Amino acid sequence: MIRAENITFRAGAFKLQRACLDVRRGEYFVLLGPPGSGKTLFLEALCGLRRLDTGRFFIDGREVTALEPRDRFVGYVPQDYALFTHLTVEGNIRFGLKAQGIDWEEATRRVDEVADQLGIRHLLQRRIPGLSGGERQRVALARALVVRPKVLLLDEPVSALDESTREAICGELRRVHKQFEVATIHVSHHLEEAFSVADRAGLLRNGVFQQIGTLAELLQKPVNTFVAGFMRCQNILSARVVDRHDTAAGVTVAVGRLRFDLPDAPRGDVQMVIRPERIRLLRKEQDRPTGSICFPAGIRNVTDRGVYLRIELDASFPLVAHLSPESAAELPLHPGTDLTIAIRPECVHFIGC
Amino acid sequence: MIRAENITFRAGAFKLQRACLDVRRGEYFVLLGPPGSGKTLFLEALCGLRRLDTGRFFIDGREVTALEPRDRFVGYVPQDYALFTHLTVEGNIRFGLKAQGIDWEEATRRVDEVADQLGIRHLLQRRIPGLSGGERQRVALARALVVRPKVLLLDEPVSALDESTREAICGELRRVHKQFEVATIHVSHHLEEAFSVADRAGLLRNGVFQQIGTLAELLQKPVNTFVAGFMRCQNILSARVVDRHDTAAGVTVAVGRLRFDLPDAPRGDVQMVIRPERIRLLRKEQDRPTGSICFPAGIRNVTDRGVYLRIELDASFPLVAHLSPESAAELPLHPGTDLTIAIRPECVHFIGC
Amino acid sequence: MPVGDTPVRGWRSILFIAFMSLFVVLFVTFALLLIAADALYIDWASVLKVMRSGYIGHALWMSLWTSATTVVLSVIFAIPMGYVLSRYRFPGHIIADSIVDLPIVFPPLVVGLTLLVFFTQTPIGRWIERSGIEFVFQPKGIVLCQFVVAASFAIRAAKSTFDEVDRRLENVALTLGCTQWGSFRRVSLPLARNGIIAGAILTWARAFGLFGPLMIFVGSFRGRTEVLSTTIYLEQSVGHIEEALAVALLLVAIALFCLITIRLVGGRSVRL
Amino acid sequence: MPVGDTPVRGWRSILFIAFMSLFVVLFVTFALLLIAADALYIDWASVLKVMRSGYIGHALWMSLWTSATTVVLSVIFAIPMGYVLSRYRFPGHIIADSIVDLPIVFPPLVVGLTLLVFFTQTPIGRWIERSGIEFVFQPKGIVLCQFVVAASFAIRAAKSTFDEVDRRLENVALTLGCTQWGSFRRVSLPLARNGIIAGAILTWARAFGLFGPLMIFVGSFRGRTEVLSTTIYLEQSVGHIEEALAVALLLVAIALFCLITIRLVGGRSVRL
Repeated sequence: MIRAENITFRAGAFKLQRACLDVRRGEYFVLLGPPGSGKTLFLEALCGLRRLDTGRFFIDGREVTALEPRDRFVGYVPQDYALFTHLTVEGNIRFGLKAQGIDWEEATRRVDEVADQLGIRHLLQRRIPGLSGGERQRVALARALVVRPKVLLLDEPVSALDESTREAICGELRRVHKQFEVATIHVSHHLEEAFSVADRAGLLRNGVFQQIGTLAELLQKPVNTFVAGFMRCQNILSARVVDRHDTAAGVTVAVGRLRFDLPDAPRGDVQMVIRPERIRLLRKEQDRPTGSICFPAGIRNVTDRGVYLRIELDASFPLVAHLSPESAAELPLHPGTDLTIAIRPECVHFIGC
Repeated sequence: MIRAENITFRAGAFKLQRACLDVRRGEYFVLLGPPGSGKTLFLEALCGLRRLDTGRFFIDGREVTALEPRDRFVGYVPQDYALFTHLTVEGNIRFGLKAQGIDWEEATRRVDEVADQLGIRHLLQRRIPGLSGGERQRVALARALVVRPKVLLLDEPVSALDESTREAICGELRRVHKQFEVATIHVSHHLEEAFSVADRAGLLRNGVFQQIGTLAELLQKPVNTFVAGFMRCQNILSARVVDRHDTAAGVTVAVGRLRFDLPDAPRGDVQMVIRPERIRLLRKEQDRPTGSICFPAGIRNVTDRGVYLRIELDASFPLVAHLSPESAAELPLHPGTDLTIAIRPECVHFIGC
Repeated sequence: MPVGDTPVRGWRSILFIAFMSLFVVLFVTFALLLIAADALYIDWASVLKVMRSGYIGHALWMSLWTSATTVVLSVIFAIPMGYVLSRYRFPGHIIADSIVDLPIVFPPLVVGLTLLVFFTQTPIGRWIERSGIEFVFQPKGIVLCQFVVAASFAIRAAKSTFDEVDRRLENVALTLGCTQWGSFRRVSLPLARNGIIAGAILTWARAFGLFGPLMIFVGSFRGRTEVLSTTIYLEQSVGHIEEALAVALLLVAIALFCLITIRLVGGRSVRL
Repeated sequence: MPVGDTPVRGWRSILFIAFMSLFVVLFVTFALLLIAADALYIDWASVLKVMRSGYIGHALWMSLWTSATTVVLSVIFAIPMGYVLSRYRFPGHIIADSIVDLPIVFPPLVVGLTLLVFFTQTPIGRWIERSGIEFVFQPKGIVLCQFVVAASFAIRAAKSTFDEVDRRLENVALTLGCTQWGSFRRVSLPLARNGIIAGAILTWARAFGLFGPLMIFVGSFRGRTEVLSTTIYLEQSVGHIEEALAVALLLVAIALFCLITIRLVGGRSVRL
C-alpha cells in the first residue's frame, strides 16, 4: 500500500538515508525512534511536503514521488494536530471537501457521517480554542478521514494527551483504523503506545532504519544493541562461543565465569540479549525445570516498581530480572539471598542472528 | 523538614485548597497529579514565588510564610530548567554564590566540587545552547545544590528528556538526593518515574490532595476511584456485602452474579479494587490454591504488550489481568477458553477503608 | 507566562518597584500635562472657523484620500511581499529585507528629496513626468511620498504575522487538496488578518501625519497639494496658533481613532 | 518552524510563487532606482563644499549631540518603564500603555505644536521657560522634541523584549539569593540587552531624521537650532538641490550605519 524505496534527502544538518519501507493494505504501522531520529521528516516526505534527493514513493501501487501533496490522497495529522483556529470544528472538517470542490450537500452529508463515527457531532459548531486534547485529536482525525485518504499518517497522535487518556485514545485509533480500512503510519517515541496499537513497527535512528518487523521481533530478536536498548532490554551481555559440538547439544557459550549449552550460536565473540521479564527465579531447593538453562545467582538489590519488581542479580555477571508481584510473593527476596535462575533457551537471543 | 499547613491561594481561575503536607528529613517525596492539578503552583508557593491567601509553610522548623524567596534557602529547579542562557555553565552554577556574596576563591572551590559530584566538570566553560537535555538537567541541579539548600524542589525534572535516558537520570537523582542529604520534592505526572525514585508520594487533583502515602499504599489501597484510576488500576468493581457472619469467615460479598467470602468489608454498596497484576490465572483442571478466592472466567481478548500480556476476562463482570510472558507460556490463552481465577484476599481492597 | 503571580516581597523589593514605577509616573504625567495644555488652549471659535474654511476642508479631503490610497497600495504590496519574505529564502533575500527596512530608519525628508531628484534629474524620471503621469508638485506625488515612507510598516507587519502562522497549517491544507494559492488564501491570509490590519493602521497613521517630504516633493500650494499637516505648519508659521491647534485637533482625533481601532480589532494579538 | 522545507511543486504552485514574487521585484527595483538616482546625481564638488561649510558642520554637530542625548534619555526611561509595563499590572496600566503608543501613531508635527502651546501658553510651561530652562527656539528644545517623538520606540522595544524574558529565570534568581533588583540587573537586563539596543537605534534614527516638529518648536536658525534635516530643507528651498543631496548623503550614511549595526548586534534576535 505504501512503499518507500531508498528515500534520501537532507533537511538542514539532518539526513534521512536510504530508507526503505513497505506497509501493507490495512496494516497499522508504528514508526518508532528517539526524538530527532527523522520520523516526522519521513512522514512529511511521504506527504510530498519535502523534496527527495533520491528514492521513490508508491501509494496504492501508483508512484507519487513527483506529485504535489494534494494529488497523493494522504490523510495527514501532524503533531499537535495543527487545527485551523480561524474555523469552527465543522469548518475544519469541511475544509478538504471544499478544497476538492465537492458540492455543499454531499460535503455536509460526509461531515456529519464522519462526525458521527468519531463521536464529535455535538462539537461541530464549537470553535477550536475551547477543545480538550482528546477532542482536538478527534477533530484532526475527522478532518483527515473525511476526504477518504488512501493512507493515514499520524505524527505523535497521543503525545499531547495526558497519560490517563492515552490508553483509551490509542484503542480508538485502532478502532478507526479498522473501520476506515486505511493503511496507517503512526509516529511515536513511546514504547507502550506502540504496543497498544501496532501490527508492525520500524525503528529509526539518525535517519537510518535499524529494524522493521513485529514488535515481538523487535523485542525478542533485536538486530543490534540500539534496538535492544530502545526496547528497554537491560541484559545485553558479552558472550563467547567456546565449544562447538557435532551432536544435537549444539554449542557451549561462556558468559562471565559461567558456561552453558545452547542449540546454536554464531561464531566467536557475540552479544547476547535476555529480556528481564523472561528470567525465572526459583528457590535454591526447588526442582530445576528441564530444558531450561539454570545457574545460581545472588540478589544484589530489589526495587518495587508497583506493577513489577526489579531485581538486580549477580551471576558472575550482572543481570536484571522483572518479577510480577504474584511470583515474588513465593520467593525470599532479600539482598544477599542466593537463588536459582532458569532461562528457556529460546529466550536467549544473539545479536546479528 | 517541609511542612505545609492549610495552604490556600488562587492563581487565575485555579485554586489550591487547604493543602497539607509533611516531608521528613532526607525523604524523597514525589508530588503526582495530572497536568493542571496545581503541582507546579504548590512548588512555587513553597519557594515564595506566590503569595498565600491562608496557611503556613515551615522549612527545617522555621516558619517561612512571610519570607522572600531568597531567605528560604530552597533549591528550585523549574520545568525545562530555566538556565541563564547569557552565562556559561560555570556562570550558571556560580550565580547563587555570587548573589549571596561568597568570595571568589571559596565560590570557585564549591563550583568545582559540585561539578565533580555531578560529573559536569568538563562542561564548565561551555555555553548553554549546545547542551543536551541530560547535561542541562545536571547543570540546573548543580546551580540549585551549590548554595546548599535545605530542600530541593524539582519540577518535572525528567519530562524534557527522552525515555531511554529517563531511567538513568532518575537513578542519578536518587544518588544526588542521598549524597547531599536534602529533603526533596519531585513533581511528576508519570507513574513509572515516581516508582523509580519515591520514598513517599502525594496525589493532587484540581488543587486538592487526594492521598498521601507510600506508592505501595497508593497502588494497593487507593482512597477513591480517582487514585485507583491514576495508578492505572483497571478493575474497579461495584460490590455489595450480602451477608455478615459472626464466625471468623467474615462477610460474603456479591459482584455481578458471583459471591465469595472475605475476612472483612464495609457495609452496603462498596467499590472494590483488584490490581490486574495481582490476578492469577490457572488452567481449569489445576488445583485451586487454598486461601485464595477462586472462580471461573472466560477469556475475551488477549493483547501482547511485550513486557506483559493484557488479558480481558469475563466472570459475569469484566476483569483485566496482566500476566508475565513466562506465566503465560504455561496457559492456553485463546479467546473463549475458560480458566480459573485465583485472587488472594489481601489483594482485594475496598475503597474508603 | 502568566502575569500577576506575585512573589512574597520585603521592603527592598517594594522600594525597587517604586523606583522603577517613578519613571512611568514621570512620563505619563508629562504626557497628560501636554494633552491637558492642548485641551485647555483649544479655542472652539477657531475650531468652528477652521471647520468652515474651504481651504481646510480641501486639505482634509486631500489628507483622507491620499492616505487611503496609500494604505490600499501598501496592503496590495504588503500581502504578497510579506508572504514571500516570510516563507521563501532566495538569493537576494537579505537585500530585499533590508530595502524594506530602509524607510523605517531613513529620515523621511531624504525620501522626499530622493523622489525629487529622481523625477527631475534622471532620464527615467523625466520620461515618466513627460509621459503625462506627473508627480512633482502634484496630488499624485503626495501618494507616492506617503507610499515610499509608509509602505514598509505594512510590509513588515505582514511579514511578521506570516512568520507566526504555523507552516504546518499550510502543509495540512496542501495534503487536504489545496493548491499553494488555496492554502494561502484559505489558511494563511485569514490567520494573518489581524496583523495585516495593524500594519495598515500604522501605515495610515504615518501617511496621514506626513509632513517633511511633502514640503520638498509636492510643496504646499493652498487648494492643490495642501494636506492637514501642511496646514498646521502654514497656519502656525504666520502666527495663527489657534487655527493650527484646531487643525491638529482633527489630526489627533483621527490618530486616536486609529489607536482605538487597533486595540479593538486586534486585542492583544495585534502588535504595533 | 524551519524555513526552506520545500514541498513538491507543480506548475501552478510555481506560477503562484512567481506572481507573489513580482511585487517584491517591483518594490525592490523601484527602491534601487531611487538609490541609483541619488548616487548618480551626487556632485562630489558640492559634497566637499558642504563638508567644509561651517554652518553644516555646526548642524551636523547639533544633530549628533541632540540625538545622542535623546537616545540616552530614552533608554533611561525605557528600561524601567519597559520592565514595569511588562511585569506588573496596576490600575491605569492600559492608560500608561496607550500613552506610550500615542507618539507612534501621532503626527510628529502635532507634537511640535503641542510643545509650543505648552511652553508658551500654559502657566506651568511659562514658569519653566521663565525659570531659566528655556526650550522654545533653543537647542534644548530639539532634544525635548526628539524625546517626545522618539522615546516611545525605545520603551516599546524594551517592553516587548522584557515580555520575552522568561519570568521563571527571574524566579530562579530569587530563590538563589537575589533581591528583585539583583534578579533584574543580573538576569533580565542582560537577556533584554539586544532588544534595548534595537530600540535605542530606532529611537536614534527617528530623532536624527526629525524635521517637522523642529520647524514649529525651535525653528531653523542658522548656526543655532539648525540640524541636518533642517539644512536639507533650507538648501532645497532656495534651489540648492546638490547641496541638499550632499547633506542627505550624510544622513543616509548614518542611517545605513544604524541598520547594519542592528543586524550585526542582534542577528535574528533583534526585531525592528
